[in-house]
Amino acid sequence: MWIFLRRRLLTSAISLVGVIIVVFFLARLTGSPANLYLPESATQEQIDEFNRLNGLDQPLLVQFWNFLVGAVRLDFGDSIWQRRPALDVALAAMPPTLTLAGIALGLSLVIAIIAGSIAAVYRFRFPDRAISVTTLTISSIPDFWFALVGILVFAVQLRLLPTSGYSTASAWILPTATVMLAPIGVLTQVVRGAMIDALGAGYVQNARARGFGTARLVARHALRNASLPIVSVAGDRAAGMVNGSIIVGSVFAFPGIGTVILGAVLNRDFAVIQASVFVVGVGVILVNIAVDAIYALIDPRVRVGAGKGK
Amino acid sequence: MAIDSKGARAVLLPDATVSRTGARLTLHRLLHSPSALISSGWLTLLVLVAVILPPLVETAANRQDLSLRLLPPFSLDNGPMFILGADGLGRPELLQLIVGTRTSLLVAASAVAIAAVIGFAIGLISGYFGGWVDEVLMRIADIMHTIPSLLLALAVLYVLQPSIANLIIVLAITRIPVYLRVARAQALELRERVFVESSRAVGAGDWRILRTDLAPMVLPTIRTVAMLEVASVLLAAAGLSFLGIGLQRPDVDWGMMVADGRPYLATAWWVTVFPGLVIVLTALAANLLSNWLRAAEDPSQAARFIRRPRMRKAAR
Amino acid sequence: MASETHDRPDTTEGPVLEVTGLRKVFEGRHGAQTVAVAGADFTLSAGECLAVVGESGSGKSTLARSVLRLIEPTAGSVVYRGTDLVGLDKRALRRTRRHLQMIFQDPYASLHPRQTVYRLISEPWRVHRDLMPDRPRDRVAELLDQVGMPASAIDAHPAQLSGGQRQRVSIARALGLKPDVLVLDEPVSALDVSIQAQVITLLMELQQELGLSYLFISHDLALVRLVATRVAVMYRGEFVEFGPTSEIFERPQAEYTRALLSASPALAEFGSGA
Amino acid sequence: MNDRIRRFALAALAVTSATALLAGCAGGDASGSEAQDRSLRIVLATEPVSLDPCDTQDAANAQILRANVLESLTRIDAQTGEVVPLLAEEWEASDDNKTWTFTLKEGVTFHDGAVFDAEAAATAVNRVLNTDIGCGNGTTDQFPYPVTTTVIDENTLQLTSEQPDGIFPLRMTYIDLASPNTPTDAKTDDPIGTGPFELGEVVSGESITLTPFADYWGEAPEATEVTYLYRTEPTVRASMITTGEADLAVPISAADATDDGLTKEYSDNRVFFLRTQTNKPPFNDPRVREAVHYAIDRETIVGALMERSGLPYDQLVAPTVNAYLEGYEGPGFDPDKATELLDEAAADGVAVDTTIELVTRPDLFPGSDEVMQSIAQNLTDVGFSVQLRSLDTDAWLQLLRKPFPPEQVPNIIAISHDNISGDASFTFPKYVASTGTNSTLENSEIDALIAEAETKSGDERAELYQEASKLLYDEEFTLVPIALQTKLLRLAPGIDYEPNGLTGVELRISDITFTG
Repeated sequence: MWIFLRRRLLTSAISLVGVIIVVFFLARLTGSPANLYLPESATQEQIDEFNRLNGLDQPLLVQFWNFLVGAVRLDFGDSIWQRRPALDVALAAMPPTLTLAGIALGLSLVIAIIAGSIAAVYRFRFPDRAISVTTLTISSIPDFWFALVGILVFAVQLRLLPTSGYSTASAWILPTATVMLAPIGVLTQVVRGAMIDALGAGYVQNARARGFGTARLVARHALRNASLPIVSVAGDRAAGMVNGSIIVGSVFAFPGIGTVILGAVLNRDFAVIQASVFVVGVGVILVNIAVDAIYALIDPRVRVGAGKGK
Repeated sequence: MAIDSKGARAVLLPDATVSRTGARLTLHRLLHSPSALISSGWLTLLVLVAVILPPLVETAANRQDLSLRLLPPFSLDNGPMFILGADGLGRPELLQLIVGTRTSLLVAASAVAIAAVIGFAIGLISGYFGGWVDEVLMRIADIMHTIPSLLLALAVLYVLQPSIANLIIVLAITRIPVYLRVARAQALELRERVFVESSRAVGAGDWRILRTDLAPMVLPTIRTVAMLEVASVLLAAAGLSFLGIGLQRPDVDWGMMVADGRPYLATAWWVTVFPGLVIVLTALAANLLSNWLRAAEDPSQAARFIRRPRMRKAAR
Repeated sequence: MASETHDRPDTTEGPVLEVTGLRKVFEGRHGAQTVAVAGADFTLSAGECLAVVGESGSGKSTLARSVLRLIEPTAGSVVYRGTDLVGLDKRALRRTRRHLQMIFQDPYASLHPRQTVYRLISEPWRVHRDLMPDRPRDRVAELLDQVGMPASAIDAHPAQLSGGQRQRVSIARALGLKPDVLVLDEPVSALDVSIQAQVITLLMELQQELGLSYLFISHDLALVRLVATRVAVMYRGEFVEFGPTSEIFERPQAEYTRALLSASPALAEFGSGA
Repeated sequence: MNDRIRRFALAALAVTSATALLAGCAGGDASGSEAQDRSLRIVLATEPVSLDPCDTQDAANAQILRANVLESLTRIDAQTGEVVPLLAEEWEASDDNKTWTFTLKEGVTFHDGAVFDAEAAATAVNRVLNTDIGCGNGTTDQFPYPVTTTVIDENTLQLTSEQPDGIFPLRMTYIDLASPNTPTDAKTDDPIGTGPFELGEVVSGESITLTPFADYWGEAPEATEVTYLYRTEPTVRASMITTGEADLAVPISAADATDDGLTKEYSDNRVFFLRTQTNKPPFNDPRVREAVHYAIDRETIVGALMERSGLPYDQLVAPTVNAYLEGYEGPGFDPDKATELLDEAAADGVAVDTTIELVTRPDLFPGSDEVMQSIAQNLTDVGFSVQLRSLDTDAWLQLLRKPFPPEQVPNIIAISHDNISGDASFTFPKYVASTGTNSTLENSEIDALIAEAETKSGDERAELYQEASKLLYDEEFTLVPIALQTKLLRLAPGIDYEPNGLTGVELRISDITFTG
């Protein structure tokens, strides 16, 4: 287990280094912060001066080297706009993001497990069809559209919820719902499929023969068996929620990492882009390792390492 | 007991009626699933619309008439092309949708196809060969997965210019890892199968095994995932439009129509609702079809469609 | 019952296959080593059926695969008519290996589920292009007939065939390459008992018709006694006993062989029936 | 059209007096309302990027701190456009307009208790003008010539400009004076000024709160606490008023305007215009540029698409700016004339069919995308071959600024330019003079007029700029004005505020009153 973990951390670290290298050059392909930072009428001299002050006049490889030297010590440089360490900017955005992703994923899972199980039990019959069509329709709604319509309906028309913000509990409802749109369809389908397999398995049928009720059967036996694929898809979705939070951030003014990345990209705040991607990368790695750990917990037969390829 | 080596001659199993070819079988199954039938009908209709109509209506679709700005729908006073109302510049919503259909389908289909082909090929190779090839390819996939698609989109659209082709590139690159993972996981499992060993025993080389043994087994899954991805790509393209880094006029796709109509959400619902509805319906159709394909491919669920007299369990 | 076969005279014309010091060691995760085959030496003559018996896990299947270099042997040589398979590069190996074919234990797993019978049987010719018949479809029909399958099965998928039929297709597929040696890895153990007999009969007929040499891997002593000319008894990767079939069954030397024989109810039944 | 503009200006003035009255009344019973918790929630589009006292000029940073937390020596009277005293009591210029002597207000203290005197003022001015910390205020744009500070006595500060500068007191509105305890070698997140409010809690990404400063030298504002929130989507900002989540939303888009009197217009002297690339064919031919003027149907486009957020317009600067030409009317909409001009130019061998790029950016102003699409259609209709390109702000800026790469496709770039201070020197040298970083024009006559104007003040200065305007409009046609932009804000019931020309950069809490 420890050897596996070490190996896992090592390969993940390689990926992470790769990511920040790619992001370093990708970000610099998008121009320079000088234009945006300086007034419209800035002269070339002012732009040059700005670049000199921020080390952007050096050859790209020198900049890259400086970046690497800093990154090794977890120093990604300062945000050009906020003048504080970029890593702080990125880290400050993580708690809201993680909370939102956690709540949204948890709720999606609960809904998916209930809906997927019902669909599996009544498969090919009306409840199954209704659940499939409903959850897939939900997942087919463009998230920004849902977010804006949600505000108009629930906040402006019905006055049930605040439009935006994140300091009150009710303000979290619309952002959470928005982030939940995409995963709910997939998760329900995965639960349904896994449950159908699990319900067909021999020992579950035995249990059924012994007179276990369907609900008990589903809850006690099938679900446990179906949990592997569910966990793995849920893990994948957790990583994908960062992208969803860009939309949520921009509509609801939700101060998550998505908002930070969007702002940093639009403002060419290279240090923040790099730090944010690093932080997200670490998050994704941790989620993946957690998924493997859950795998091992749920099913000791799964030899970690031989399991899910990453 | 008489042992006759030819004893098996007469006992081909009852469903070995091989007259029904794959395509006909699929069609037959399709006719028995209303949701799949309606979904494929809708998608076919869209494809037909996308292929035939845009050249005919493009000029009219892009003609602005500010006197018809935000014309409400369901009125024939200004001609049938304004049946779905007009957008903020007085362009007929219906014709915009038709032109957008072509772009949206082109973008979604191309991005999905490119991503699927590349992800499929790399995933197969990665999973089959394993070892350092796999390590390297998977690390690259991880990198692609972690880079924010927004940054990638902005970089590509900044260096190149915004165009349909570049939008396709961006979307394709960001979706490759999906197929790569699926293909790799299957290849990893398939390469241990006895039929692969059997192929090796008759002398097949690695590439041949990849091509004839592994690829046909992975392809159905890729196809299923690809249908599912059509929906994701449509939504991703719309998201880019919303963030202002999607397509540019005069090109138009559904996502752009929704994004453009957002100032009028409260005052002129039709500007966003119609394209939004088309996105939802199309994504839903693709999703349902993908589900159905998966079920049709899965032997444990296939019974549903081919009504075998009995099911056999693999003897193991 | 064709019970006389084990007394069939040895038709040796010099060995087809000479295996010397064949050894396979699996490397574990932490440098742990598992010796699957400890060093096998044997020869296989033309038309001979050499059986390797042993419990599951004794290394029989590894031996079979090592002989064909489907897994890379750790040491030793496998000389087929003067060519050592072990030293060959990939291309030469594939060329030589067509003379040595293998029938796998599980016909449900060894046939590609998405290929038709025609495709399955003709596939090897696409690899060895020089063997491609002028009219492949006719040749496939011929092969099917040779293994006792109706020509109508030519477009069937494996899923539409029974286990016995599938194994026949496997055999036809191997025969298509006109091999000298067939390595049969428990060829019937996955089949129903009644079907087992049919397939074994077919194999024996083919051996006689085509003069094939068999390396017959099995745990089924009754079967081995029926088909083999010589028997090697394998235990934990080593040959503990090796000799003509009658000797092994009638005068087993090794303790393990005796235990194996007494533990086989089928054999006791068979013996009493004889 | 001119009528409408005049009406607009008059309305602004009328409202002014009303506001003054209201403010007076409100001030009267301030004691009575003290018991009430008069907190204000203001929703802005973006979070300030910097809270440093020397970055307040950037529109994104301006609305919170200026006039509320930080004050300057002088300020612009929003109604008259005059420069009036704030922390300075009065000032005096030397004969050569180089040395300016300011007499400072007494009895003013900073939030941290530091006393405001000439020494403190000099430190603050120097922090903005003479340090290397990269201040957004005090750029060469605002201070073209180096400035030195001399403390004469406790309440007298002398500032010397290297070159004669007729509008020095106006320039001083750009310098917000921070406490002498503010670090001078680095930016700070803790702006300490002399304003009626102190910076309270700052929750990054969420809100900023201001609390009243008990020792404020002037009259205390009505509001007892101000919370600023940020929402990117204009619809969300407007919705927050409807739902009661905010008391003031600024700005909102025309689509969200209400006609209940709670949506108010204000101008930040912003003009939306197009710049043709005069240095490149086909735009090096004035006829082609003139054709652009005739091609665009300003009345229809602005009327239909910008609604309350704009008026069709013919000049480069707003009526309150000194380069404004009274009574001037532009070429107007005449597509036939445009086609005619193009044909004429084509006959003389000008490549009028060259594909030109119409360059804009999505956030130029709310709804700008649609306006630009309409303009593109207008241009196409008269025979231009136009490709609309909506660029990321960075890419847009690269096309806006010199140096223009020679291989660049000829373009028309959309610009939305504000001139809050009312002096043409914040517009002309940049967009019109041949040395201007954003100018494609080369006209030595205009250059000379601008250069001369810079050294003059008052009417003389205005006349020179107006002359330059005339040349620009009648001969060069380089810049194509489209609309005088107005912005909209929305108030919650019970809140009153009359926006003015400065609202875009300076939202004075003192001007906000509670009517409920």
